[in-house]
Amino acid sequence: MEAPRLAQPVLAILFAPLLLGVVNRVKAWVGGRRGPPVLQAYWDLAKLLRKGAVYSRSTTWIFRAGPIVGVCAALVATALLPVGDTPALMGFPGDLILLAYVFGLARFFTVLAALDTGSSFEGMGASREVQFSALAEPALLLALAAVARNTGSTSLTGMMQGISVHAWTTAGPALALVSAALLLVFLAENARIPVDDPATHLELTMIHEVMVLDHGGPDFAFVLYGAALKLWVLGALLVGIAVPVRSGDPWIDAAGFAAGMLALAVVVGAVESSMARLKLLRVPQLLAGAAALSALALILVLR
Amino acid sequence: MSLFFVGIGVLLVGGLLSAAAGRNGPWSGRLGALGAVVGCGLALAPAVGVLGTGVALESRLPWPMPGGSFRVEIDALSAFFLLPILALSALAAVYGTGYLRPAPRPPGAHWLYYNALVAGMALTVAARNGILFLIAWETMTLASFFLVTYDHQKESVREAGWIYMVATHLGTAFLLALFLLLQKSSGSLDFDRLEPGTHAGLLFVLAVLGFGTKAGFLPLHVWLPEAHPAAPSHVSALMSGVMIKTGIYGLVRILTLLGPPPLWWGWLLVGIGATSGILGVLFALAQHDLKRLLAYHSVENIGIIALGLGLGVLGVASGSHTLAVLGFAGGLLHVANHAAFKGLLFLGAGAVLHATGAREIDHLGGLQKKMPWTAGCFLVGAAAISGLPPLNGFVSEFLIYLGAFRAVSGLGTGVAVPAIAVIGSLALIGGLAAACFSKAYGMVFLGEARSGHAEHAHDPGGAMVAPMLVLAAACAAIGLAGPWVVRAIGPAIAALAGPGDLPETGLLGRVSLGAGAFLALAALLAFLRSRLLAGRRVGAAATWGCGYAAPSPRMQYTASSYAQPLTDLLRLFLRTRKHLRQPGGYFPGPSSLETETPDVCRDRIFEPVFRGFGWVLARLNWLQVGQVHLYVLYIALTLLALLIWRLH
Amino acid sequence: MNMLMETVVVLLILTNLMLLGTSRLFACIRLVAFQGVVLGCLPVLVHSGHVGARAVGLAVGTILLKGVVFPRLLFRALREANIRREVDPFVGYSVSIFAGILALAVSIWTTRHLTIPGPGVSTLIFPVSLFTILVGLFHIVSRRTAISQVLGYLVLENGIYTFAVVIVGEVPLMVELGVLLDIYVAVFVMGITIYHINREFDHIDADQLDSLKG
Amino acid sequence: MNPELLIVALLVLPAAGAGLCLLLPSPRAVFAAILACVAGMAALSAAAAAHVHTRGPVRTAWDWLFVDSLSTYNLLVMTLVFLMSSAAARQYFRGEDRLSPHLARRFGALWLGSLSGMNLVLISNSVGLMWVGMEAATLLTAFLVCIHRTQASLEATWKYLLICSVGIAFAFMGTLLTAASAHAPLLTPAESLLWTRLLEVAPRLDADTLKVGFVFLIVGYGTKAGLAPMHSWLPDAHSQAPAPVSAVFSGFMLSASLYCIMRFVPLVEAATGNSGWCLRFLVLFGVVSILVSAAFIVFQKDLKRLLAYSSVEHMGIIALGVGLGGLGTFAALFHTLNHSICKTLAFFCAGRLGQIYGTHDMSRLAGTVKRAPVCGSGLFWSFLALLGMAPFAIFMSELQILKAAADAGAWWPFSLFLLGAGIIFVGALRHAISMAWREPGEPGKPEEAVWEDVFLVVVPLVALAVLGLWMPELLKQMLWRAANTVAGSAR
Repeated sequence: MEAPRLAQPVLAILFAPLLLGVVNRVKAWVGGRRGPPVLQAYWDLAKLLRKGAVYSRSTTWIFRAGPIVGVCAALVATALLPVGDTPALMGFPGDLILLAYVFGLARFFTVLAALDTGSSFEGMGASREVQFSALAEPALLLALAAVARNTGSTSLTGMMQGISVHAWTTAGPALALVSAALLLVFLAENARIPVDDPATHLELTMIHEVMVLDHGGPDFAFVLYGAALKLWVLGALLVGIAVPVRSGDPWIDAAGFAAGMLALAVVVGAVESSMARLKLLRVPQLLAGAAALSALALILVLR
Repeated sequence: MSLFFVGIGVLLVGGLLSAAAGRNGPWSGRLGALGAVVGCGLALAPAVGVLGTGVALESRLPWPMPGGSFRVEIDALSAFFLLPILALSALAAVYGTGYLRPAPRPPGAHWLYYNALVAGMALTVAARNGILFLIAWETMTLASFFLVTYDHQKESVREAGWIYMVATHLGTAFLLALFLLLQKSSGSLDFDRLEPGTHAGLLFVLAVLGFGTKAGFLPLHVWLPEAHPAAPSHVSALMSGVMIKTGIYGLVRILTLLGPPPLWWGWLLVGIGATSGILGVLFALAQHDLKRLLAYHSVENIGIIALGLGLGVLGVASGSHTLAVLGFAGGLLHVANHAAFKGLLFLGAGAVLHATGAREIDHLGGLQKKMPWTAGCFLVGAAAISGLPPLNGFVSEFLIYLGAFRAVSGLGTGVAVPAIAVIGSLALIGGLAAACFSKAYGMVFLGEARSGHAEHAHDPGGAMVAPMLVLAAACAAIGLAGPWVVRAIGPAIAALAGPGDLPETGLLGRVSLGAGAFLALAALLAFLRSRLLAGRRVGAAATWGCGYAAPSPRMQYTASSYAQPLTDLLRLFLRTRKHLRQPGGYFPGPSSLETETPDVCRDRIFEPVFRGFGWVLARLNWLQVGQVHLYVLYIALTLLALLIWRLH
Repeated sequence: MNMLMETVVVLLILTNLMLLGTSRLFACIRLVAFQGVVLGCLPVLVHSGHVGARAVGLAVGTILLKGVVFPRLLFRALREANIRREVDPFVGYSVSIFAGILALAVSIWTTRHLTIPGPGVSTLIFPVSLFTILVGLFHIVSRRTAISQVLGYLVLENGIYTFAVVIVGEVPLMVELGVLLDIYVAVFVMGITIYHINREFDHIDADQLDSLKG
Repeated sequence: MNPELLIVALLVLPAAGAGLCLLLPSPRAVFAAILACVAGMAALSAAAAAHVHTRGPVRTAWDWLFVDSLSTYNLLVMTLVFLMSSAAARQYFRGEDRLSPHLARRFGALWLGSLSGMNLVLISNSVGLMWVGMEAATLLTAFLVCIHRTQASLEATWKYLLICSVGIAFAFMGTLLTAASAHAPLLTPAESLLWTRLLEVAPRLDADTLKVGFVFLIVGYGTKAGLAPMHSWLPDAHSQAPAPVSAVFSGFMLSASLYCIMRFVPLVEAATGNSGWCLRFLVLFGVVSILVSAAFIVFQKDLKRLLAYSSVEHMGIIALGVGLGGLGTFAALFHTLNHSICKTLAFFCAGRLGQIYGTHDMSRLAGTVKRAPVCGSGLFWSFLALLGMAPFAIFMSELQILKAAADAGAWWPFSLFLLGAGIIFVGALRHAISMAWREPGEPGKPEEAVWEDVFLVVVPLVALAVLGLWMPELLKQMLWRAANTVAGSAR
């Protein structure tokens, strides 16, 4: 196995928490605050890993399995994603399905872990989580189907290789729609504004954060790290399609990729600073909108 | 082949002996189950052999019935269907010995019907003559009817039995038309002499209607959510896991007889699959009854199978071998997978019912700690049915997805459009199924007990746990050994998709690799955590109630509230009825909210139709009002009318 | 002889129409008895040339049965039941007569294509026998009392008998006797049943026998 | 035994038995005599059937009596039905202490008398004699309907008597017209009623006359057979007659009437140039009967009336099968057997349940399986068999009739048959389930199972299941020969 294939996993494992830091920094900057250090997420993780743990008496091994599954799923996902032209570590036709479904697995266990506590708040969060993800899933896969139609490939590696400046010039509108849909999915799946507010402190309004209320210590570290990895992976997917830097030189591609990720973080930060959270009842409409964008893209590429 | 017949014989003899043992309950049960297990084992051997060698077994016995001949053949397709049928039957029989104890009455009759059902299914799948097929088919119906009505002292069970019988029998009417049309040109009902003639399309529609009723295609599924909850759980497992698959078998068998399919058959199947899948899981989501929920999931999974078969048909119709192989492989494999995980889930639900006496999800909770084995097995089933890796549900869905993506990326619009529908609906189904099973598993097994029912539950005995363990292991094994499994059922796929290799199915190896990596990482992280926590303080406390001082189990989120956002969102299809008693005034009294989601298809399609028929028929009552004058008048008028009509 | 046969035919038609217009049951029974006697003469008339013992025997039997035995049976039933007339029939008497004429027209129209072969047979025989059958049916359908229905049945039988004697001619005696016996038994049984009905219900109004329905 | 003697014995035995019954002292002896006589009939029929099967038809008594495969087949069915229902009657009246020696004698004489009437129908060659037999059977059975004299049974008797008399009169008219169509010089008057002679000259019969005759025949005998819309007497008579009598009504008397129609079919077909002219009537009446009975079964409240309507349905099915010809006739004859066995069983169970519950109202017949395990289950299974569930033989015969319809391309009858059968299934199954399993209103202790009851319930069911799965070669040959007789292509 050639070394470049390891790029995505290595980058993700190392820099995923950094992305969170950048987002928060941008938010603080836009809001006129100094904000936490860029590396704050790393410090948080280190602190949590050094702690002991307190488990609810209601819980079982499911509660403990949740965070681990979250991290593992995201790690497997990193192995499916390429950087630019460089093939993914484990790429194969149909890998995008595995990508979508390992996240499904992670979500399933996160939700179960939340229900394991018997807390009504966590149940509430779990209920919302499954609702929104059920709607986000078709949007994601239909968007990828549009890309598959456009590039004639069914593996993420092939798709990324097929995306180029040329592709954008010939099928720009479709790819733009796909990118928009993926951005919405990205925001929803990672519990960002306008779907969920990671910074809120009112349990009744939270989605993702409320599900992990009872986790502490290393478990919570895993939860945070898993979330960061997921943010990275879905971000990388979006960037791979939206930023068509395909020079043939892995270094330049990687640089383009890194720039794209940074830009994405900035965009997320900007969105979070400028928008309010949607009412929960409006979120399905947003996700249906994402699915509609994907469908529109499909119509454009099928034509 | 003789082993197969011996197996069938053992099944029937076991059933008869069990019935004859009569009042001696334990022995009767043991004899029946023993017959089932041994019979299934014997009959399984030739099926495995056929799949292994690829050589079909055939036998033809004299049978003096006009148009009939006792032709039985186990080819790859039959063998493939026999495998889950016989395996699950044997396991469910073992489970049944535990489940039926303590029995309200001697179980002899039950085992007779059980074994007859298994024999009927096996013969249905192996029959190669229309009349033989129909007899086996009807025997299956009759036996399962008596199994469903095991608890016939309950009104709801009788109602369920009636609906079940009516539905399947009316379905059989379509099959009669189908077979009699097929034999018209040759006059023989032997499968190899059936010819579609010029109206293959009509025949296909008849097959979809007739077999679809058994399989549970929407909107013909109405009997499923009634019959499955009514039956004893191991019977539900058998019916849901394999009996409805005989409908799928019939459909694919007819497909092989109808010649090259046009594109619209694929469209039709995909359409049926998408509606069954999405609405099936939606209905499931709205249910409060665990077994009813599982029953609706059968509709969903039949939908997924139809999606796969639809893609396969599209592949054959468009000449794309890859698509055909992927579609049919996905569809067929899902048949076996569904047998494994749905069987497992029904057995699990049965264990819960046996231990707590409750099927209402909202009355349960916290069983993970009290029934760890059942809970673990149920979790495997729940994850598998949600199509999550690394379990078997994902493998078959992966093949279907892959086929659909292949079609979207490389084939013409006529195939790509239904393929997009497949992708969209599979994605939606997957998400909703995960929602539904996180609800089912979470509410039943996690948290704290919501009522006294669940307080004193404990794991059932070995006879009930062992089958669940076997099935859970099967779910995991198929999930991890995907490529080998697909290669093993290759001959069956080739029977539908046409001869040739099995392109792209090897990719399942990569899936397995990913799953393996996942498991390794999980083990690593679990180890890491235990190292981290070693020597540190690990405390136990109450769940954090967000500041509320006196939390009680009744404050937990319930299944209804869990599902409410989704059911509200999709109320257009569900028509959930709410009975709300709102708190009011300064000192509000007790208040409550109840919801029920009756079957829309039953309420909006079948009941009006039946009522319409009833109305018309009731109008005919004037024919017989008791007046002898009028009766003679009818005769006179008939005579006159005939005289005038036929003579001029 | 054809002349006599035509006379019989006309008598048949007239008795039928009179029956339809009569309300008094005694009169009805007499009419039917008279019809029976007229029919009894038919076998003799048909075999104009050579009147054999067989024809005579048949004629005598018929006249005895239809002209004497049946009326007596019915009179007795009538006395038992203590009624005299048909009250409020479903179809009024004048309308009944019109219906009868219509039935005659229908019979003639229906049978116009049929030429029944046979020597010296009036072309009217078949239509009139059909007409008689229809009148019998009409009587059963439109009258309320059980007695009237028996009368209707007898008229119907008379219609068939007309056809039998004239058209088919020499059917084996045994069959004919069997037929006569059967009819006799039928009427006898009906009489017994009427008797019992009268005892159980205190009326013989067939219209009110309608508890069995659906 | 000399075959001619055999036939004469067939004619004499039941009549003698009927006479004998009038002389016997006790109900026990009467039933013994009945059973002996019917068993003797069964033996004689079997011997006749064997003779006909190996050596062909037999004629005797100056050609007035005649048996061929069609008649021997029906003879066998008839004796089977009588055998079963005689045994059932013994059980039935044992449970009823109202049967005085006087009544028993009367019952025995009427019972065997109606047997000889139907027997005469089957073995006569003269269509006139056939008619006489039918009429005799009708009149004798009229008394059987009201053997227990109640208002309702008298009402039913009256309707039965009047309607069937009218029908039978029509049949006589039809018989006469048939004879007229063979007027000299074709046949002598003496010959013109003999079926065998008629068949020989059938192509030269006067078609127009014969057509009118057939209309009369089908309306007439159809009334007796219970084909809709002439069926109206049937539910009344069946519901009021004692159950064994209803069993004979449904089990064979209706079929005997259809047998009469079947005898005329080859004549009319040959005379009209094998154009299927008369078969269309049968198809029409068959379909109408199926649909009409469907309407009344769904909303039926009385168990025996329901079974009566079911007979209307099955007569319709048989008529339909005969109307389709070929395989259809074969299947229709097979169906005759199946229906006879099954309906006899159903009426037996219904009668016993009626005695136990004191009513035939289905809303009050609840929990029969618990209260009377043998008869309750027997009734339920016989319902399933009647509704055409595999593996019972009715499924097979209906399937074959459908096959005949499909082969003939008769899609309207095909679809309407399926529709009617579907409606009946939906309606009747609901009644059956509710009767079998609903919680009984007043709990009574379960009836003890008597071995005779078990025997009478299990044997027919097993026979039906076996016939549904395996048709003996002998039966198949007999059926085909009989079917060919109806088709007019027999030797």
